[in-house]
Amino acid sequence: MDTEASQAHDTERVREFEGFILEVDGVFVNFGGVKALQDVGFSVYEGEIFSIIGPNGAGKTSMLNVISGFYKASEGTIRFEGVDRTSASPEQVARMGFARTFQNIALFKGMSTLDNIMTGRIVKVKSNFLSEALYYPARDQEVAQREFVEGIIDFLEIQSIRKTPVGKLPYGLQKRVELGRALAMEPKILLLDEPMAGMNLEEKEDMARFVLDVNDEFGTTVVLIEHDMGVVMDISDHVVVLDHGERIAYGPPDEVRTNDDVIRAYLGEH
Amino acid sequence: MNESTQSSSTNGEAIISVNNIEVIYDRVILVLKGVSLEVPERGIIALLGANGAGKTTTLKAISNLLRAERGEVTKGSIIYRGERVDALTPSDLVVRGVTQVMEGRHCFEHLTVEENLLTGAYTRRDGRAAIQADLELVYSYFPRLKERRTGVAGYISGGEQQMTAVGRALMAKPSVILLDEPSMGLAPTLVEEIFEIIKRLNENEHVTILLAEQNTNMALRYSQYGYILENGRVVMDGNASDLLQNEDVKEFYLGVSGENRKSFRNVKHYRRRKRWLA
Amino acid sequence: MKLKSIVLSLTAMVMSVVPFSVSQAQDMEQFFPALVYRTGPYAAGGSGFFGGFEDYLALLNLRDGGINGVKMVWEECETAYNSDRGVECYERLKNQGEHGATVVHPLSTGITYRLIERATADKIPVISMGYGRTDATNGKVFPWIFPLITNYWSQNTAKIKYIGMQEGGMGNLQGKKIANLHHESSYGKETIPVLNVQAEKYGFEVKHYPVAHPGLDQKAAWLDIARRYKPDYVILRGWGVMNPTALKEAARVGYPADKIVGVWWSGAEEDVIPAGKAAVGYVAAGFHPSGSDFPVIAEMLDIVHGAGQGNISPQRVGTIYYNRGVVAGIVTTEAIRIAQEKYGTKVLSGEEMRWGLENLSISAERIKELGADGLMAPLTVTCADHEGGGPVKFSRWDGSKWVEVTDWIETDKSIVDPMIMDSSMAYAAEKGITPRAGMSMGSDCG
Amino acid sequence: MKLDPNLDTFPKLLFNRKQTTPDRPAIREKDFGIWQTWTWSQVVDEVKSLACGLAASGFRRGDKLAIIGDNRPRLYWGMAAAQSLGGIPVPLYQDSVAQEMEYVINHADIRFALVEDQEQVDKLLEISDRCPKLQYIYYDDPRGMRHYSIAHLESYDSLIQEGQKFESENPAYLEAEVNKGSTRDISVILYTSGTTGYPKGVILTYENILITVINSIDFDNLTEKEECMAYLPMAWVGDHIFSYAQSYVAGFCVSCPESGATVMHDMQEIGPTYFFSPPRIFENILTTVLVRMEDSSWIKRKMFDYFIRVSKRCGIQILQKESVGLLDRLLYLIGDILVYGPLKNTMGFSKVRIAYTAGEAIGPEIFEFFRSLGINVKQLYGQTEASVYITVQKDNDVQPDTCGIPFPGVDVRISETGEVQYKSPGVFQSYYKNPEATLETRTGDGWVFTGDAGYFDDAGHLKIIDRVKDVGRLNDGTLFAPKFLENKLKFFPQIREAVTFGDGEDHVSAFINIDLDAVSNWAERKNVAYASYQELAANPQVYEMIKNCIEQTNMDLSKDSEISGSQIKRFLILHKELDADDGELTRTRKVRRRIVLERYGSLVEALYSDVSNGHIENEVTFEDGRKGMMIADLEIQDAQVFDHMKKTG
Amino acid sequence: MFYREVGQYKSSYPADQAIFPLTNDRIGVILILLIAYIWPPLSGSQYLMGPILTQLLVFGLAALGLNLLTGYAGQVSLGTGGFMAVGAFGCYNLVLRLPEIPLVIDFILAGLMAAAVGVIFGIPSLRIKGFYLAVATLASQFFLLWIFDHVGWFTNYDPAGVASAPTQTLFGSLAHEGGPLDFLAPIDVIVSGPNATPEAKYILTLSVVVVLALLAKNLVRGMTGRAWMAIRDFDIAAEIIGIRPLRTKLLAFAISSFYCGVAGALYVFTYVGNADTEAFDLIRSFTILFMIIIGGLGSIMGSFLGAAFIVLLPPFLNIVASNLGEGTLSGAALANLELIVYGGTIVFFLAVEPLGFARMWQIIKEKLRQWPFPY
Repeated sequence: MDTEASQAHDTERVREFEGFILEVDGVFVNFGGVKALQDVGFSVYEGEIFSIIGPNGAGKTSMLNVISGFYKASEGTIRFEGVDRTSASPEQVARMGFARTFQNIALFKGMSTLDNIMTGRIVKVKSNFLSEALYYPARDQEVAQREFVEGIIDFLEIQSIRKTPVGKLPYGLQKRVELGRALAMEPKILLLDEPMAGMNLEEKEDMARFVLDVNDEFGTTVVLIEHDMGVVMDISDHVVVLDHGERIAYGPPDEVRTNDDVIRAYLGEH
Repeated sequence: MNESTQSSSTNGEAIISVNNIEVIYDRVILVLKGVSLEVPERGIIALLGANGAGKTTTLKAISNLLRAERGEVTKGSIIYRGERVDALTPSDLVVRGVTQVMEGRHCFEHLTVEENLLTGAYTRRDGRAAIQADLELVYSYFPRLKERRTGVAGYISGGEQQMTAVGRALMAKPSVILLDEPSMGLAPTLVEEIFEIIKRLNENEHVTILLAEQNTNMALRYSQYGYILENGRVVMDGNASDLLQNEDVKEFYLGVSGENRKSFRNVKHYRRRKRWLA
Repeated sequence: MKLKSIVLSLTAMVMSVVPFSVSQAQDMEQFFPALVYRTGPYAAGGSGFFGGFEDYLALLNLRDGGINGVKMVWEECETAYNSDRGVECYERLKNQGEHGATVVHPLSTGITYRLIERATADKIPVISMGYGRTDATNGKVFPWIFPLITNYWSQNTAKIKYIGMQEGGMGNLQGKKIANLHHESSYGKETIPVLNVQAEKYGFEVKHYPVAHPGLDQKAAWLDIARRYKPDYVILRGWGVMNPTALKEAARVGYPADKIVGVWWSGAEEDVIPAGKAAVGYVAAGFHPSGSDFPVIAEMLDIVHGAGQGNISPQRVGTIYYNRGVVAGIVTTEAIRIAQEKYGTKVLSGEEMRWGLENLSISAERIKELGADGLMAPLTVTCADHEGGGPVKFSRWDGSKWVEVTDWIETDKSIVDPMIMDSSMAYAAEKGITPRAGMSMGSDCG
Repeated sequence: MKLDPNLDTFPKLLFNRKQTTPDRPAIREKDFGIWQTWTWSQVVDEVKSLACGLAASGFRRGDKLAIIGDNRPRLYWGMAAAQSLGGIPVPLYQDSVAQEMEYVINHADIRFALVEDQEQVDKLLEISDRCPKLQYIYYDDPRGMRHYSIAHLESYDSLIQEGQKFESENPAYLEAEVNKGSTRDISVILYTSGTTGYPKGVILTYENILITVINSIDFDNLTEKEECMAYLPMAWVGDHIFSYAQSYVAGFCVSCPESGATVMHDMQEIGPTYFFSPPRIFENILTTVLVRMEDSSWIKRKMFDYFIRVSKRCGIQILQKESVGLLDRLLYLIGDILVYGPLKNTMGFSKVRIAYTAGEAIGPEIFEFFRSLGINVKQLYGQTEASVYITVQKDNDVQPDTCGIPFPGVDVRISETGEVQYKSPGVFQSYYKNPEATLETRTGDGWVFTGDAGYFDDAGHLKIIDRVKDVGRLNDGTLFAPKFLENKLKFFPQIREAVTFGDGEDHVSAFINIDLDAVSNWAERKNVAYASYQELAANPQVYEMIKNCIEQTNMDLSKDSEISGSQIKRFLILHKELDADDGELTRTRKVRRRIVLERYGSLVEALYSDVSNGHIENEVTFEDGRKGMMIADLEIQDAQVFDHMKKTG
Repeated sequence: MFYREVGQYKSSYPADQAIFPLTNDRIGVILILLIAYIWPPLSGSQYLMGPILTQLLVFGLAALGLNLLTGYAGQVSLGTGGFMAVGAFGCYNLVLRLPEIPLVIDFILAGLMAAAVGVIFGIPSLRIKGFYLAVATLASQFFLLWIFDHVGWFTNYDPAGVASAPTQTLFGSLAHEGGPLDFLAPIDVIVSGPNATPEAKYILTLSVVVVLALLAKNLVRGMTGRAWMAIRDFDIAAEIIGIRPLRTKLLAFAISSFYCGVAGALYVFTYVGNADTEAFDLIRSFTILFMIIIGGLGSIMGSFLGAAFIVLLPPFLNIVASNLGEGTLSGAALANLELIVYGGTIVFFLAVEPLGFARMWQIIKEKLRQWPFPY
């Protein structure tokens, strides 16, 4: 079905970006002697889709953990919108406008889909427990959050599982709910740790669709770790490749794809 | 959609046969509906399908791990070497030679790689020497693990964890390994490596393997026969080579439409897909 | 059958909740709730006491056809020595019988405390014989509570007197050290003030050692007592398993048993037998002795147990707790007799029973008549004095039985009475209670 | 009947609602987790802006607006907006593939389309080269449409904005256009998916629809308090009448489900009082009920069976307020608490006051099952060409095997050939651009030929046997009414579809489609292993079971002298479900006999020879339009025929 | 079976978010409340109102408090008894020393005292979890009771360390003649002390519990509850979405302790009439923990179901046993039989439904909704 519409996508592939939203500069991370990251640096343009790839153990998740404040960089700086935030705590990072998902799904298993996504609104809520206990003062606030969250539920097409406890959902849907929770935070940067791991083609297509839509419709910058080269090459604007805690390549997908170091360390012969 | 031969056409007798099982979770949620499959001795059999289709549940039904999750097999039977295994505990099954490698690796994070491997030999009663020999055997398949033998499992990479989990299963000297998503979260080179090892294990050690995989392409390349699950039912089965050629499988599971691979950028919001069963 | 009884019980539970219980007794029946405890660490006390109490009531029924034709009936309710369940049992049973419960023996200081206001409101006398709230002796402030025979404080003065006797006179107490090893509960803490007062008066030193429920862990306390404090005497104010434990711990740290003086809740066979040799020589107070030689107890073995209606295994008949139950039975039923003299032969209400108790007087002759000579001391209760002024006796465990080592020792009212007065008046003030007429003890209440 | 000239078109009726019942709910849609509700006054405002938007784009009197999508409030408003401007809405079946749409769009000279989402847009774009007249496409749901930079492809929202602008510039325009509307104007063109050939566009005027609808509201005492679900295709006349026309006239609220998959659940939430459905839905519900009951515990099944027997005995009498014994009444009351009430609750039927089934004959047992539960289901015989109503059953005067009495204002006659013919105020004007077909169907004096064979019974109720052209004779002269037989077979929950043959043959034979839900459930209980539909269909035990069903039918048939000869002698179970995508069924799921004969000719041949096996090889279409080949060998079995009472001579 | 959900559609979020969205449930709750308010006082049975219902309500409230902390926020505590004691002795001292404050206000103040203490003992929860936290809270249990045992001021120097509830009216001096709320005088009944009627005490307890349970429900279905559950289910993920662990955990301790404190105050004032530290010992803390385990973690209703089970089963068994054994079994055997059955019943229910009565109730409800279908 090759119409003008799908060509419209393709012409979009090379996009122009203005400034950097996130600058990682010379970051080192050590765990009791193990060097997880060594002098890694890269910059993410505002509004782009940025992928971090590399073999298992290359330090991709460590990188994400440094960005989201779980790990402290022993050296180097991380600037967000030009401001140094290297030593912020995870909760402060969240309030700055970062949201992330986890490789192994970090949902609140005892809660429903709706409640899980609602928790994402906590950063946006100004209410206190007294008014909540009395309910009526807090009701408008609660309804306003619900309306926002329903928009996300509709966006992610998870209406039918709205009130299902997430523990009972299949893996692919859980991933989607986790994305929903991150979106509920209205982040400026969305960090996704292997959003398509363990998914079949159909689910990967859906997830890719959502990532593109988030990027397009909300202008959210997306930083993702992913192993599926098809996805990475199709949707990223820039890719950084890590191996053994070091950066071995950086650039647009097509450049990275043909880089010899990358092929040797990661892609293998095909 | 060609009508393929009905019976599993692989070498050897069925070592595991699952007959028409139905699984209900929490007493109310029906997950598997009449799933039947046969695993021939020394075969590699792939269980394919979307998330939530029931692959993991099927594996857990065989290894009897369902009860821990409030699930139960309410209908049908599971036969291993001519014996009904429904009433056995998971550890009984390990003793009898059926070991499961769970999805998401599940290593003991605080133990070293070697300690992790040794826990796999827990049920064995054939002496230290034999166990030591098998440890070396595992290291011969996974030289990476030998390098990392003293590393704490929580700090090794995902691929190494996956290898540790498979290695640990091997330590029980199983005749059947139920392998859940071995490729999940692994880099392309590693995926290939793991599947190669699985193949060699199958060929050299005569281990029968039942594999649940999302990575349809890989799974079908390394297995002899495949079952496709949808909504808790087997909707299609056949020789791996046939399935690889099947247009529907190509379209829905391999991402190949006509000649070209579809770009992820051009995915539509709606889907007009054939479902074998509603 | 089981189902039927469950249905019956459910019905009973529902019925007990329905406003008017419709038990129409054909005979005249005087009803007693029995807040028994047969399980838990204090089971020996609960089962022994109510065994004796119920056996005595049964004796009256079997031998005499009750009191002047009024049958004694009772119903047990298991409290497990738990105060909340005690309240529950009390509430469950208080309305049974023609006029409700005649009198309640809570047999637990904790439950007694929880019942003080309830029973007062319900107009049901509470007999806390040898336990409970000491200042309730002041009947003007506590009209419905009867710590009959002797209260804790009285007992404690007797105990100091006994120690004084051992030391060759009260004057010799000067400079002595006494350790008060007590159960950490309202029961255990009750005697701390009176000991402090006496310490000041006689010039001895006292140190209090609390032991947490159930009392199995006393190692630290005994180490401190034996190694550091080195007292001349130890007062053991224990309960249940705390007692044998204390004796064993004492033996372990080498503290002599004969320097340990127990209260009457530490002086039963069940308290010493488990301690074995460690208990030999230990002395405990009592307001009645053990033994089954008393005619009344012999009769109970003969008539009640002979008819297979015993409420306890015959082996335990004559033990301390059993005999305490018998004494409780005697004082209770004697009060009924006295009340019947005033109100006629009928089932008494709580108020009538209280009159009986406030006019209770059991003379030595009457005790003899009852076949209880030596089992209890004479007593006279008044509306102001709910104790009745009973003396205390001390016995020594010889390894197989309790041997009396003293005669009745009178308690020291001069110490106790003002304390009771102060304490009860403070309570009255806090509660806004106006004491019944006559401010001094012993005067008429009107 | 004379219509009030101020209320003689739908736009006039709608705008009047803003005066009469402005704050009552007009339409609801489950969206964002709750039922979004619009009052009549809000609807009027929306329709105004929408109409002005269309006007701004150049939509003029006589223009056609294609409406494509699931039941959505905005699509319904699109119809009203088009009518306001004197245009004609043409609703299309939303699950048609692009090629099917191409014909209608070209045939109806459609210039504007209002569609639901990207899926429909893509279909239209696919055929846009071949549909030169189609100029403007508006879509409701902007999802995925961000990068479609195509001229005249705009969102609904932007259309509304245009409209608001237009409205402020031309405040009197719309009112004038509405007032120009006359009751003789074309209200709507509905394409019927005829069993043969291209679809035909049925032209209905406001007068056609309004008079019929006013009569129907009177007939059933419909009020503005009814609750009704809009879940059937908007292109179908039934939905147009029930969810649009009647709602505007009676003023009741229509609820649109969240999606096709959630209809049953949404229906349970809404609790319609007025419900309309083809027999298929009732069949499906009954099958689901029976299947789910099979999984129940033993004691619940016993209880269910017992009370269903009670309801069979006296339920209908109680519904029709006839006298029933005290014991039965009591048992029915208990049954209502234990079974009927909960059942109606889970089905969403608790509040149903009037329910209709039409479009096809319903199995009498199915029909009576629902009636005996206390649900007032009635049958209706109608056609697009009649604005639906031809005959209808009156409350408390319901026979399971008839279609009731002629509807008020409708004359019905039976021709010499046995064909049912009618004449009514609702009779269509003509088929759009198809005078030959119009002439074939309607006489000059307004009588319409239905093509159905039927007769009136003694009570004056119409009985439909079959299509006139389908009624045939066996070689021995016995009457052969295929649909009659097929409906009998389809009553068995295991049988989803049946096609019978026999005209000009010596005996009757049948194709059977098993019902997957029912049979797979049975298979699981019996431990019958199967991997696919084909395998299940070929299973010998399944054959045995179907054979039993057929023999039971034969036994039934043997009791009736007229049709005793048409017992089914040979049958086979098809390896695939008959599918609308392959043209074997109409979009309303009627069997296209001719196409089935064409596609399965070899199997029919085999049925009438001695072989016990039929080979078939044919092309199938998947849902996304791709084609594939399907090859199968099917077993043919003989069923026992009961020969007592066989027609002599 | 009894559910008729047809026609119950929600057209607004407030309606969808109602505590009981189903009409059937709403009617059920209203009926239960009506019965709870009307029947016991009408029956006049002190046994029903006192040891049965008031006890149930008081411990149900304490269990609810613990459930907020443990079931919702995931912080294990063994300090319930201690926090109840703070409320009990705190309220006692307030009434004793500031008699002009209305009792209801005293309850709130006592709860606030307990909350303050709870916050202090909740501080370790920032660094430790699970068993370790349980041990830390155990320390609070010992420490608090030791204080109340050894500082005579708290019990007004009562020789036995017993605090007994003085006579108090509902609004106290506020409703006295000339007081700011004197129009309330007609309903200003005596609610504590020996002269309070069982009806007054029961109704007051019920009202306090109903109000607090409603507030708790509102809390747990709002952002606070979600933050708690987030911390409980996955603390790292909670942090990453911007939940402040410190604030959230301490708030849970504070609110939980508030509930326990009020329960302690009710225990003294409307249930028993007096209390010593024995009433709030470690066994009490454990008993309340059992209540929420048996009743169901993370369920308001479960707290009360669990309390009902623990509080009512022993007397019920006792009555059963005494009916069963009349003349056949000795009293001791019966008493022990009761214990065996009690323990056995707990084990049975936990084996059948390890997630507690609340979960069992949910399943039953779901079955009733699906009736006659199995799923």
